[in-house]
Amino acid sequence: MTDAPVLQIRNLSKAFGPVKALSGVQLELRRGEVHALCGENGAGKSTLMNMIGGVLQPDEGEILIDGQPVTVTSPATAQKLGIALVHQEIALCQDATVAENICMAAINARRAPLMNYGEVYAQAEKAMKQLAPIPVRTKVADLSISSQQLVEIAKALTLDCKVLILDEPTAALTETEAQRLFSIVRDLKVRGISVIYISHRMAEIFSLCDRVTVFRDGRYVATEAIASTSPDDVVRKMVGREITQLYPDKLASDAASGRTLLSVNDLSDGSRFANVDLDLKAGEILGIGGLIGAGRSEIAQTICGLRQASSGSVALDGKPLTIRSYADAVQAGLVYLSEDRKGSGVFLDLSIAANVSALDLGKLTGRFGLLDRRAEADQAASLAKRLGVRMAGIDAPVSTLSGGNQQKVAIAKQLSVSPKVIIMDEPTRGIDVGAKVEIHRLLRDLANQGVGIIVISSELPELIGLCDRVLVVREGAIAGELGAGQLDEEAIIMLASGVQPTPAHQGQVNHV
Amino acid sequence: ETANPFKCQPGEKYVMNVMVSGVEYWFPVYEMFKQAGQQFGCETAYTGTPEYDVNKQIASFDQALAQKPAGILVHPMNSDPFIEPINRAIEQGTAVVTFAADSPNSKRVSYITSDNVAEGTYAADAVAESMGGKGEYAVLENPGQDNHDKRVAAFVARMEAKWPDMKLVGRAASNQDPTKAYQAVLSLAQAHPDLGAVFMPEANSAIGAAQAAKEGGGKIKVMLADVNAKILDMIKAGEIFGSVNPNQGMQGYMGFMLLWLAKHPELIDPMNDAKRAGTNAMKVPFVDNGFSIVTKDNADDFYWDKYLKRRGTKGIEE
Amino acid sequence: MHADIKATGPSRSSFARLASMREAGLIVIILALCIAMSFASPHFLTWGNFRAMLMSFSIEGIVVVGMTILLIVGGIDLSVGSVVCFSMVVSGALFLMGLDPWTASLIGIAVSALIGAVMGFFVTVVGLNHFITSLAAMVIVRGLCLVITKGTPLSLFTLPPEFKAIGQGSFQGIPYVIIIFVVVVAIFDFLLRRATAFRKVFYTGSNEKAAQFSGIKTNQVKFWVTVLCATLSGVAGVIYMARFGAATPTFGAGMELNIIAAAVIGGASLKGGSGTIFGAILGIALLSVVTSSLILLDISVYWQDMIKGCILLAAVSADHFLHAKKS
Amino acid sequence: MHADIKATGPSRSSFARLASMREAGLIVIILALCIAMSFASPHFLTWGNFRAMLMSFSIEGIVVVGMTILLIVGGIDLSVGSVVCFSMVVSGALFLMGLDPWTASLIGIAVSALIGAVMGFFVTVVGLNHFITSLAAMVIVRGLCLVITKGTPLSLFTLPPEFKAIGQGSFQGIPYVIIIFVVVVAIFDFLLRRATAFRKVFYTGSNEKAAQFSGIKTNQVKFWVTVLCATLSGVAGVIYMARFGAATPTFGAGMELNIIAAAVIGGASLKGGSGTIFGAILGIALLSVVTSSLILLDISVYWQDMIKGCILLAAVSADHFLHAKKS
Ligand SMILES: Nc1ncnc2c1ncn2[C@@H]1O[C@H](COP(=O)(O)OP(=O)(O)OP(=O)(O)O)[C@@H](O)[C@H]1O
Ligand SMILES: Nc1ncnc2c1ncn2[C@@H]1O[C@H](COP(=O)(O)OP(=O)(O)OP(=O)(O)O)[C@@H](O)[C@H]1O
Ligand SMILES: [Mg+2]
Ligand SMILES: [Mg+2]
Repeated sequence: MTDAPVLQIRNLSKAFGPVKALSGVQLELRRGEVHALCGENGAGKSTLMNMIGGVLQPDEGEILIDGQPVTVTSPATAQKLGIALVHQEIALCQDATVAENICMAAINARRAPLMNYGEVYAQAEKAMKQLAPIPVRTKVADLSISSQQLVEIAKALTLDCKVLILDEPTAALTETEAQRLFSIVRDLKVRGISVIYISHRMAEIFSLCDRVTVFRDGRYVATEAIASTSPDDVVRKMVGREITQLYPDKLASDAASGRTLLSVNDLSDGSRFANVDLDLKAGEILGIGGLIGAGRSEIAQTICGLRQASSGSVALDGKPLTIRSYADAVQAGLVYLSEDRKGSGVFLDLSIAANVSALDLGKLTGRFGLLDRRAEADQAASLAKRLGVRMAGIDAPVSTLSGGNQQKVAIAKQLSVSPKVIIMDEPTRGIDVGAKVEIHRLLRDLANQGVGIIVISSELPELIGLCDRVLVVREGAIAGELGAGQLDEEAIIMLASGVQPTPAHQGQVNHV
Repeated sequence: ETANPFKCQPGEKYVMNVMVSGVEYWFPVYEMFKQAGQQFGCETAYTGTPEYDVNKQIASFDQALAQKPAGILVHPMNSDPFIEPINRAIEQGTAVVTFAADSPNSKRVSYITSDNVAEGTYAADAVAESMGGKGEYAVLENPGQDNHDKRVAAFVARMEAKWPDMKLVGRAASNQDPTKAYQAVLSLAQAHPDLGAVFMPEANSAIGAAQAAKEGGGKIKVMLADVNAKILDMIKAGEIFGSVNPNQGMQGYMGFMLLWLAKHPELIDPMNDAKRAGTNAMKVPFVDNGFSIVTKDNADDFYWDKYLKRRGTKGIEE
Repeated sequence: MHADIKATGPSRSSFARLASMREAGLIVIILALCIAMSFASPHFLTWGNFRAMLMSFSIEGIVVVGMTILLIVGGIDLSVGSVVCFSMVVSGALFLMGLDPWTASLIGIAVSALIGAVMGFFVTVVGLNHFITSLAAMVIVRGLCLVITKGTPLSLFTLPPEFKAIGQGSFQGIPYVIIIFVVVVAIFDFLLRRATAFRKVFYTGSNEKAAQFSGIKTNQVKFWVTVLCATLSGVAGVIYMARFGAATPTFGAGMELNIIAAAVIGGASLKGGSGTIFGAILGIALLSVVTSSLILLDISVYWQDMIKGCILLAAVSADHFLHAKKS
Repeated sequence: MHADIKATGPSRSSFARLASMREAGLIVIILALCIAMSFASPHFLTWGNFRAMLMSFSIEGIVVVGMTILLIVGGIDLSVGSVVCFSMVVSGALFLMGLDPWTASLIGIAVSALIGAVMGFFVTVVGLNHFITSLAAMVIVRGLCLVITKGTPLSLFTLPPEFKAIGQGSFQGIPYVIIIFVVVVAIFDFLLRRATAFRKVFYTGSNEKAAQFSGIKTNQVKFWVTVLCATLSGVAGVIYMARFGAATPTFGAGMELNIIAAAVIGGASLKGGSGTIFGAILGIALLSVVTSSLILLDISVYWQDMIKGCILLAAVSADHFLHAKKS
């Protein structure tokens, strides 16, 4: 590795109007290394990647490939330079098939006047198979968000590149898929391909990467070899302070006998899942785990009336709940945070303040049905502060926020109301370590005030660290329940995948 | 000056106002309006809106009015909406005469037009006679446009009254669209193989209708009102049976005269109570400017461009 | 960025606020046109001319209000011209049958609302899109006008003067029509920016799914906005009737394009989620000033359309640049 | 679900494929109408009548092809009627100036393409949206037609018969117009499904950003599709000229709504990303069958609009249900 770095960034700056997203940052990527890029939400990671990928143009500074300065004017140029970018935000053509999406760059470059669908399917199949068995002839619109994320990755894998940029690829993935991705990345590395890997999950970074670069507030902080640093050290560099306690204290075991807040009986939707029973006590944080496509989101959405149930019943606070639409659920005090931030979580074109207040406008409505804009602004400002949203102001459209900050806005929206039960689907997807701690503490505070909380998460440490109890869903049915004392990664994975538990675990699992 | 009272004061201006101002029907009207104006030493102007929109026409009328002209010769797209603007014009001393369409409840001085009923009636007679008083016919319509509706109604009424063996087999709305007219005539011809004639009250539809008739073997006689170069060519070629064309030029010339007199009532002193009562002595409620029957023989005289060339003027652009 | 949803801190001066508005560019362009015109024609800067221009778009302006709100929710209504006409025709026919004109007008507005409700039903319950639903409604309602009038204009010469005054009278020299227009615009502009109910219109239009996931009954929102647009068309129809003293079955044909264009010039998007009433009104004012100017300048009719289109394109491009500069 | 995007395995019978197509519902509805009509009128099921119906929409069908592709890319073109007219008028005027009709027509088509290019420029370089750009173009181009013709129809009576044959002649009893129409539709339907270049149209319309990320120059795609739509309008204009032997400056006014409606009925979305040529052609066929049927049944003109609108609404609703059932 004596030759010039494959990719080098020198003194690069970028501003969006008054917002300085990056000032004078640098980065060096060696041949065949996996280089982690860390930083809080809004630190400028994606912005930098977008400039390398030709989506944005830098205001100042240089990008060098193999020692040669280049200007990356468009994504097409980036591809020619051998740069492949998996965007943080899913950008797929919803009306086209998985295969066409995966092979889109090839189709674009194709000289022959007519399509060769056979070839497209075969190639897509090959790329997809490495990651997950998603049928390549389905329309992307019919896939869940996590499957779309996999398609997005597969798309980059078909490119013949020397630099692969992965911007939070695992944010929506479960352990299984993530592991598969890691083995692919290690493969690429062996073949001399360099990878920039962005993630907020320290464990991944430390198991996968060679070096790590940290950004803070749009500035370069440091680059370290993984071998010579520690997660705590990286977090300290990122946040600028020590984070002592990653997860809040759990529910004291004597309080666990609180009244049942939400009880779901024999719920089925007629297609994705069947016969789901579930109880949630006041003050409890219940986790739901499972593999991609297990049907967790569908169960949660059906409970809330966002999907049609075919049979079964839901009772809230002892009273049977008749929900015709989600609005009824909100009225009754049952709210749901979507896993699809862009599709159904936020209003990209509207201001942060308007986003935060969307769930309960009644609270902000004064006389004559008019909106109290001062109250709206105050509410947004205080929640944004609490969650550490990095923004130009609460009037800025959500589209100008970084991915993690958009997620914080979506969460702020849920927290702005005072529900009895909150169901959160992948709540901390894309959120940095510091903010995650804050969100977890908020959730625990709410639970302590008697709110029931359900957290669906693909991140096992989160399930284990945050939840009092975890249900594992497999193929549309609840495969088992793990109590506070039984929570560990292996147990969850085994229930989720259906692999027979080893005798050592047998005693810990209560089959439902 | 006293020698010739028929002279305008400097700055005395007469305006013509129409809707869909870009179409050629109005041009011969203005041509004679302008000529009369020049002979009187007056300024004239052609105004209106290119759109088929009464609201916009009223706006252009109001704007013309804001310049305080001596008189306006107006074709009110709809009659009643013009009552208020016309009355306002009269109040401010601008004379108003309507042409080709009227606003009878307004205080306009006169109305000059060809007789739509007579046009329809004549067209019916001509068609029926040529078919020996026996056969099937259809009409294309433009429902809602008053003068067109009158022509069609008169055509049908005449057939029923005078030609009992002429059978009306279909009515379709072509709304002045040649493609719609084309489709309508093709469909009518399918449903009624013996269809012998089709009448429409305007020229746009006729282009499509004539083409359809031609494709149908040329046994359908196309009769219409109004003309344009294409229609005239087809008449000459025998592809269109004939047309009744209002005498537009006379609408313009007489329209001007009526306006001028309304503005200068002091020139006349008819035997009535106007002088004593102090009302406008110029009152001719209705003038019929007549119409022409355009056939192979006289079609050449109706080409607008030839007419312009013969006269050596620039049409509406002066 | 939407001025309407954006909270403006008390610290900013009202001038800065004005300059930062989405509409600032349009205002500048209209003013520039007016100044140029006042040099070109001595008749331009007269109350008579302004009155004519204002009168020519103020009733349409009421329809523009409804259309803008509908565009914000992500819908569109091609039937507005037909509904305006229908309201005229129904009220007129009822009046001729002996009803007093006020009751007749209320019924006219009510049936317009009903048409909106039927369209809303097809959009929200059946699941058709606004474009095709309102296209069918446009044809059907126009047909109803023809059926009711038998194709001939209803002459409402006998309307009592106090009713006609709505369309023809004036208060202290200012026509009632203009007063009504200003009031309607002011109310809806205010409501759209401030009322909770209208905020939901923005949510629904911006991201329908996210709105549903925020507990908003988006179908209800779309339904009522569709009804509102048709109702305002009905109101416009009644005012037109009072102004013209007639009900013509072909009235308002082709009006929809002009109205949608006004809203789009004013910043509304066909994709939903954005638009302001004030902007849309500036849009229709721009169209009207351009038309009037050409007439006033005595431009040859052959050239009017062409010049009008070019000015429109130039104005929209200029607005686009002025707007892009800021953000 | 779009038949064109969905790959159909070789195992499926062609009947199953037909039934699963997006267009199956429309075909059923059109067939049902035809069957009903053949009972109602003995003249309906004749070659003459079918020929008449085909003739009536086949030239417009060529414009529908262009519009559908433009809708797929997320655009819209309100100027098609004006461009059709412009192509007629330019070719006609050049012919009258002494050019041979073939060269004149080529120039007519070329200037239509040029108008498309200008619109494409405003959309891609200036950054205006298709709606407002094409609206301005509609007005400007109509104005140009007036300027060229001085408001009077050009009579092209002297067009040589071999040129007129394009619009009026036939080969073995099948009119050339229909042959041209079928060929154009077949070519573009095939290309849209199979050609690499046209797939980019779908991608751009479906998610412009995603397409850009894959290296597709979406502005180029949008530009060329805009040009294509205008060019096909130009072709239609020339054929109309050959059929009618005239160039009327008001020709094609209002045509755009009919054309867009056809495409939308056939499954195209105003939001881009979906639509098929075949569907759009079925859409215009449906509109045409309804119109012809009303004339054949000798329905009163006053009722025609209303009935036509109701049938349209019913057909679209039925199609929606048939389609929703499947997915
Ligand atoms: N289009 C834009 N307009 C204005 N500001 C922007 C825009 N895009 C990004 N920003 C700002 O630039 C900063 C950096 O954003 P970026 O997306 O690079 O963050 P990030 O490090 O990727 O964060 P995350 O971990 O949340 O993805 C943020 O403060 C963001 O608000
Ligand atoms: N709109 C849809 N149409 C058809 N199938 C869908 C749709 N949305 C999701 N699916 C499928 O349903 C399955 C379950 O998705 P879901 O999102 O509920 O899974 P999950 O257990 O929540 O997992 P994760 O959220 O991690 O993806 C997936 O296999 C997905 O392909
Ligand atoms: Mg990011
Ligand atoms: Mg999920």
